[in-house]
Amino acid sequence: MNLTLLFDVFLIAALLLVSWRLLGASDLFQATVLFISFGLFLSLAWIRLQAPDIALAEAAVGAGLAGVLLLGTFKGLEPEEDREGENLSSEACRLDPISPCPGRAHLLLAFTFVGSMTALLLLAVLDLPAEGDGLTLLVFQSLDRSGVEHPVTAVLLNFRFYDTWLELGVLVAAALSILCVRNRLDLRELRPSKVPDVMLRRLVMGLTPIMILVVVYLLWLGDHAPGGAFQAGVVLAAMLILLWFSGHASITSLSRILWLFCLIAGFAMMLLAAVITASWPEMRPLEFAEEWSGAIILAIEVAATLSIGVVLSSLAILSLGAVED
Amino acid sequence: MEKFYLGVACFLLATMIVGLVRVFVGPDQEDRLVAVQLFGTTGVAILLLLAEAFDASSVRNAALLFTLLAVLAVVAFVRSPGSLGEREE
Amino acid sequence: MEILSGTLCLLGAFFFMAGTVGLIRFPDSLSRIHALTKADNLGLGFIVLALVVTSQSLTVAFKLILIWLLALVASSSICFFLARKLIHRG
Amino acid sequence: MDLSMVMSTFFLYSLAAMLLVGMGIYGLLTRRHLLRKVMALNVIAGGVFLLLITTAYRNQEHFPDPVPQAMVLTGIVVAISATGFALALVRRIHQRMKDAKTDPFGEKWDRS
Repeated sequence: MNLTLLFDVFLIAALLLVSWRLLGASDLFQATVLFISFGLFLSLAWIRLQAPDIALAEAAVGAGLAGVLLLGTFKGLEPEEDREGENLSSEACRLDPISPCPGRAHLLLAFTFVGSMTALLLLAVLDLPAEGDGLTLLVFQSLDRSGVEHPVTAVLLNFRFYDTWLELGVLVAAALSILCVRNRLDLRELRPSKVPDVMLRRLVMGLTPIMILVVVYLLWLGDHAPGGAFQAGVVLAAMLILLWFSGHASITSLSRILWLFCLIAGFAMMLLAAVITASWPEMRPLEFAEEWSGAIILAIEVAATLSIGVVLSSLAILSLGAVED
Repeated sequence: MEKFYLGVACFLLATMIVGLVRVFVGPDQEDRLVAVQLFGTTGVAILLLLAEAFDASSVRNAALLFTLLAVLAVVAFVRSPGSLGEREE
Repeated sequence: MEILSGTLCLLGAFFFMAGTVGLIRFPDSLSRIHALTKADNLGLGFIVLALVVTSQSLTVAFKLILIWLLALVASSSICFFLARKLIHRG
Repeated sequence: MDLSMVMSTFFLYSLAAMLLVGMGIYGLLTRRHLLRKVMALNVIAGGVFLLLITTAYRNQEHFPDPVPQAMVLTGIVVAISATGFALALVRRIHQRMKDAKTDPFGEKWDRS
């Protein structure tokens, strides 16, 4: 039997099994833990499908950030008096006691809806042409004019500049709206207490320099190989969260102005690039001159890394920080 | 040799699927987390083997990220419930 | 070299299998944690070693060993944290 | 690489992506705990990303299509920030529910 096919079958079986149990298991903690392994299997799938950029991002997001967010929220929701109670954390409809538990008719209706939708999607996919280059050729033809050597980075920061720009806008919006939800003006009230855990502090002190090194390495790599601002930003966020967990001030010591500056750095840098190119005489807006595009992309990438790191770590710290009473 | 590496990777993937049983049955929260920790290490091994089999060096960076960030979820788990940042454990 | 690499690889796979068997068969949480720290570090160690002896460049070998060292640190501290939590809970 | 191999991989993974999306939507509709709904949304996102990446993988002649890959990369970061926001909302709703239980006349609800 073909080994690659065997690998595919195992991987898909694992993915489906994990997501089925993730949604079906009665124990919520089990679902949370399974979600972490879901990220792991997904990133194996990205490697298999030759998308190493995505695998890097998924490794950082799935193994690191998503786990922190979900486990932390789970711990926050767990009632204090029954910390280990499997039954309480289970399907008990504590969060929405007003609506009734779904009846058989509800389930049947949902099943029919989902079944027909999956069938329709399947038909649509089967209808796709078996071959087709998409935009690959176009990207490779214009690659030497883009200022970088790695096609995915070129698409992100040159050819489809708007997407990335708006994406950073979404990040800023998420950070600001989470501030509203938590009733805060900035993060300074969320200073961590001194943790007496020597082991944890030592571990984090050891890991931090390596993480900084990895952030810089990934950023440098984005120019010519899989890597870049997104992956570096996520690792930066993980580092800031880990520092905060071990009792260091991390980003909670930033003043409001400084924090906001980090928040919008990426978005503002892209806006700046747009304004400059628009006011350049013989260029159209967002058209980079060839000799400058490498430098412009690097500046944007550094700013975007900072923004992504600060926004994601603020999201985690804000949603895990103590509930105000 | 590529075939061999791929075969070992398949075998490791199969052990991961078997190991999922421990996540399903528990019974303690720690058991489930330890099982996921084993998945993490197995996943790193698979990534390294695939890097060799597909001859893609960037896969090793993904493995590096996995090992680097493995502690994060567990640290979130062992901190005290609901009071991160203000109370002691 | 290839034979050596293959043997080491199989040895690593064996340790991973042993770890999984321990995870499934051992009776209580602490012994399961114990089984895992041994098994997965050794398993990853052997696989890293297998890839190091066939690796073409020094940077690749260095990166592989770095990954293994990081995994050692990560998995031992994770198991320490979890075991401590288990014991404190009683 | 052999074209039929690529096609079978494409069909396998796109089938998996469809099933993931289906399961995710079903979970979103039927499960009641909000944390689980957030996870279901993430499963749907995973399925969509998987579909995009498999369609990129189809173009084997030169290089997998970089445009869907870039889109998925932005998508992953947006998904995690949306998850963070959703979890903060869940936490807030939970807090309000607890307050409502200990304080059935809803005096706390007017504050803040």
